[in-house]
Amino acid sequence: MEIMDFVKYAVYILIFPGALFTCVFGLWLAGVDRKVVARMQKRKGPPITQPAWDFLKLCGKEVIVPAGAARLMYMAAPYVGLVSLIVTVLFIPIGGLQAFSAGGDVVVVLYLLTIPTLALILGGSASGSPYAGVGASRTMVSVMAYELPLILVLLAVARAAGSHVTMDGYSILGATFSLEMITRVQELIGPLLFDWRLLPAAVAMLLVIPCEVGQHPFDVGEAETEICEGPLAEYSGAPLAVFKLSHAIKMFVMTALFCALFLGGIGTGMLWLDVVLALVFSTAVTLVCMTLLHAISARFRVEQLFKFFWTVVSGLALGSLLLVWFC
Amino acid sequence: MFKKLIDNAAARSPWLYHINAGSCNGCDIELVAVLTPRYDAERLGFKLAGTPRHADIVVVSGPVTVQSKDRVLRTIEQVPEPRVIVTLGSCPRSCNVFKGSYSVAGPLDKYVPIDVSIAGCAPKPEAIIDGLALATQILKEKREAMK
Amino acid sequence: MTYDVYMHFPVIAIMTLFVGAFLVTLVGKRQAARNAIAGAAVLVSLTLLALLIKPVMVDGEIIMYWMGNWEPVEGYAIGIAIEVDALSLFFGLLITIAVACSAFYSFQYIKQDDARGSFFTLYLMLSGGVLGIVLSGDLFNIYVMLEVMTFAAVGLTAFRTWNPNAREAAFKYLVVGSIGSTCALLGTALVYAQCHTLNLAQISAILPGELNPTTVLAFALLFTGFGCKSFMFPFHPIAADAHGAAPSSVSVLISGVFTKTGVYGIIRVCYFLFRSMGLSSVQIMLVVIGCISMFVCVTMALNQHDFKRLLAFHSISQIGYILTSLGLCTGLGIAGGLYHAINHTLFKGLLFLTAGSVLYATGTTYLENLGGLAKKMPKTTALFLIGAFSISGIPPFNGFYSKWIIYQATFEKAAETGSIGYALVTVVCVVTSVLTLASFIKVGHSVFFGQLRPELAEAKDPPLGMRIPMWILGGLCVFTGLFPNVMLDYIIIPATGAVFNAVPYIDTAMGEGYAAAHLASTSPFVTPNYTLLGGWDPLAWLVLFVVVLAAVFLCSLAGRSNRDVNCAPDSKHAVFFGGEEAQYSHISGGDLFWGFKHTMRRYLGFVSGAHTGVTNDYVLWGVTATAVIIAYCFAFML
Amino acid sequence: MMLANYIGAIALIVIGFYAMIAKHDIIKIVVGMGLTDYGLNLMIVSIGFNEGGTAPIFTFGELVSGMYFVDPVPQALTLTSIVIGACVTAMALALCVRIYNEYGTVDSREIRRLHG
Repeated sequence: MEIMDFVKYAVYILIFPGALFTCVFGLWLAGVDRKVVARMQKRKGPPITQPAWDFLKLCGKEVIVPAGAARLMYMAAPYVGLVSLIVTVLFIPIGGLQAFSAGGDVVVVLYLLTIPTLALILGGSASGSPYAGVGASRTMVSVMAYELPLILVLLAVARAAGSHVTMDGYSILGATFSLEMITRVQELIGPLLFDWRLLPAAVAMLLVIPCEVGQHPFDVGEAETEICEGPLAEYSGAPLAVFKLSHAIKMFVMTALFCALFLGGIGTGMLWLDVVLALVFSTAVTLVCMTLLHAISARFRVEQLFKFFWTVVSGLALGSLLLVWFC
Repeated sequence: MFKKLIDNAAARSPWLYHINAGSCNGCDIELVAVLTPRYDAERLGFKLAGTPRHADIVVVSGPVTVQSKDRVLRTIEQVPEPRVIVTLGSCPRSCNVFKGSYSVAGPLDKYVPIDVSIAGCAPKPEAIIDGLALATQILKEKREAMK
Repeated sequence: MTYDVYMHFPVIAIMTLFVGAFLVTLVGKRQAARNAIAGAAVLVSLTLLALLIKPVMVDGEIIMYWMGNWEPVEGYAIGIAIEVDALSLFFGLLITIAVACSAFYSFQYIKQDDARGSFFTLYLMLSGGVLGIVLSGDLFNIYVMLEVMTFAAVGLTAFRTWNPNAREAAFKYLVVGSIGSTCALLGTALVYAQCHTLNLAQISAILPGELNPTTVLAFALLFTGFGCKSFMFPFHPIAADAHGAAPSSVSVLISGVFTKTGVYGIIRVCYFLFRSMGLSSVQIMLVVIGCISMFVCVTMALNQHDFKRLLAFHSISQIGYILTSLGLCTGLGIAGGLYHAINHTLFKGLLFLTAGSVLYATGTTYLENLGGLAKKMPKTTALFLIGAFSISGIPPFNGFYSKWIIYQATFEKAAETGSIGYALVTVVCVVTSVLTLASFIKVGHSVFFGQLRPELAEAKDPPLGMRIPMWILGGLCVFTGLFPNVMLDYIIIPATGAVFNAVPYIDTAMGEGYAAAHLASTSPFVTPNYTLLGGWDPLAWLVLFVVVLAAVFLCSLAGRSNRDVNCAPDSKHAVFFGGEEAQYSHISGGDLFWGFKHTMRRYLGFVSGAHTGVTNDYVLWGVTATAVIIAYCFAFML
Repeated sequence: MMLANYIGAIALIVIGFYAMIAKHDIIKIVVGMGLTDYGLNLMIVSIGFNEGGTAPIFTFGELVSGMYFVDPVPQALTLTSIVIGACVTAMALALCVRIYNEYGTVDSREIRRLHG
């Protein structure tokens, strides 16, 4: 039994939904994104495997560590970011499959998600490049910008789901921070996306996702046309590849989180089918919130972004929280 | 097998870094045209990189003026191996109509070996794509030769 | 009594420190002897308190000691009592740990100062005073110790003769601090007028149940008095000045320890003496003050240009967390607040010590004059990162766990009471946490990362004697983060239980059955409830480590193939500068976060402008706050 | 009778706070702190006062029934408080001297290097 458990967790961590699967699926998602953007611009677009090729190519490139860099931080940052993303995936239920549950895992996920960004900022800052300094500063501003609406969305969902949960060890009296509970509630009452009170929150979340991922039009920190990809300016070779991979995985993590929060509980009863369904939803959300926005909009300036998130998006999320609370 | 995969990848995901070494902007506009929907170089994996650290292919246009010479060379040096240097248009190769000017330090091959040279003033997008496709092959060979 | 031997430990722990203070003066100029005495004193008191963990925390005993064996006569406790329950011991432990680490750090650190002779006298007085407050069972003694502590702290703030700001900071501190002392003393006197006793246990038995105007006034005054000592919102500017000007090892004490006595006092006043936390008005007062402290100070911190001043504002911001959490009056809330209190002592101590190391190595803590120290001081950088991650609540470190509990507690309270206000408190907590992260990124970028300033090329890590205390604090940060269950079981939950249930405390002091005879209800006034605590699945942790290990392995593989990478300062390895020759162009702290600062410029300008630095203004804030709190208490508590 | 004491005490405290808020001379601020202290001491002693009580000292042969003391504890508190107040004043004045040496002024509006 012990060994079986161990094997089970090893599979969770290393293969599904852990390291191997997230990498592959993330890269695939990034490929789909690029392809669809191209199609929307009436281009043929790169093959869907393109991000994977990029990753492999970067692995084969020379690694240049700038003379002024703090070497250890510079080299370790991308790997730390990657690890924390993989750990995050383990806490998010994908079609009812959640590798680990920590009772209050909404907060755990919220905090784990800051680590990759933090790694990006510190890695960039350790490289000693002025572009990276500007990029780190801007990335941090975008973190400050999206964190407020994100927590409001999470609270709204926690409240909405919690009001259907009765006391059973995890949650009491109308609020739950457990993603497992949130998905289980949705099995009973249907996806929260179709709850009219949570619609503004869902829209806010759809806007938060590209900002968290650092995707156009919210990629102020990595603006390649202005500040040479910001924190990544000095990175080359394998560390850069890992950063690009993290970026791709983040797309998957955020969309999976969206699915868990708003589209959970749609299931057939068969686990594998549910998982596949969740992945399909994940892709769909990516297409809506990232690809579409990417193709139709120009980049925000950093202070516009901050204002946008603290007024419009937070307003939506707060409205949702108020609705959930009082209706 | 892994090494082979990476070697193949080198040819399939070339990232460009474009340096304007005193060009008249004609070639630069053609290079941008290559990325537009009509020609869409991205379908071959091409992408414009923001910094030389990310680049595989350095595209230099312009006759390498005295002012830009050091900067061009420094930037080229900062591109990690394997790298391919492509000259865009006639200027970097022959200085074109600017030859003999007091302010021109070119042609580029006085300073660094050039792998692919795309001729024309300015070269047609088809020619540029052809040249870049050649460059990816060279890139792959260089990658295979590493280590 | 079963624990006869233990009975003497607390008083010896306090006395050792005071005796040490005088011995240090006696040995005069001999540096080694001074250090030996100070080190022995702090270690003895640390050991004595650590030995009390078993009886107090595990077995639930309460250690009672009557000075001069003057026990209560006919139900009146006139003698001076030292009473140690789990709450006192909790604070005592975190105090002695911080004091010990900081003392050993000081041995090296103050070598360059000129008035070394009096340093440890004041230092041990301060430690003794602080320890006296938390272990004492007598309200007036608490006041006296408060004064001893304030006095020593003022002396230590002004200690650096070469620091031009030190006297100014000390003066402001003394003046504004005197408001707090005045309030505390007046409150004590009023309590005495009501109860005719100064013994905490007896007061808490007699006082509650009859909230008349005098007791409400006494409550408001005591609350303000201890609030001032914890530097809560309107009293915070002096803290920033004092932390910034004092030597770093003293800042550790002021920030990590001194403020905790204020928190301890607030717990004792609100939960014990007046048992007023059941009133939702008091809960709201604490939570509102906590939230304002938290948010205002973190935004102030983002604006700072001095490493230590920035840390100082963060101290108050973290105190805001603690007060908010304590104000919830739920089991989870208290547990979170206490956990955050111990975590704050650990990581803020660590951060102040790293700031001290930077000052030691470079001679400045001004952010704009630093940069790129990670190459020269890798060990300090690692320690700084541990501290910064802890305070920003990055998962494996301790700040995360306590913040997690606090979020859950606030949101649970919101769900329980159905009031959306508490949900917004959760939001404020999270936003503050993000801003905290941002300001530590600012420090990290402008001090340790980025480009190395040419004139800092000689900087190097501090000597081993300074690094060991830092590693101990860093290790404890990691430990309390990784093994929260150990902390909860042995330290936090006993202390939380002690907060809620005053009956054993009263009965130990006044004799069995005293509480039952005097208290209206002897039941604990809220049953602690830890349901949502959940906790990390240890297995998840194991797994996390496996993944991390795998990643490190990957990292080392990647590193090996590039071991021969040449890092020579040639143009290939120079920083990309748009083709130009690389020059010194560090993005310094003041330039960071433009988007945020620009959007919030009105607010930031207002807050920053309000901290005028004029003593009178700060006194005005303090007096106004006192008046407002008194008015509030009269309006909503009667 | 005690009312006068309380009014006096509160008046002293208020005057002290007024001096600390409104006077820009740092010496006057210290004086304000002192005044607050005295007001406080007066308040505490008054709290312990019993109309017609004698001094809380045992003297031989003078104890008669029906006689009572004033409460001795507040007096002890006051003594301690006076000592502390004196120390604080001394410390504050010492700091004032040093501040004057450094800043060349005792105007609190100019002693604000630490601000913002």
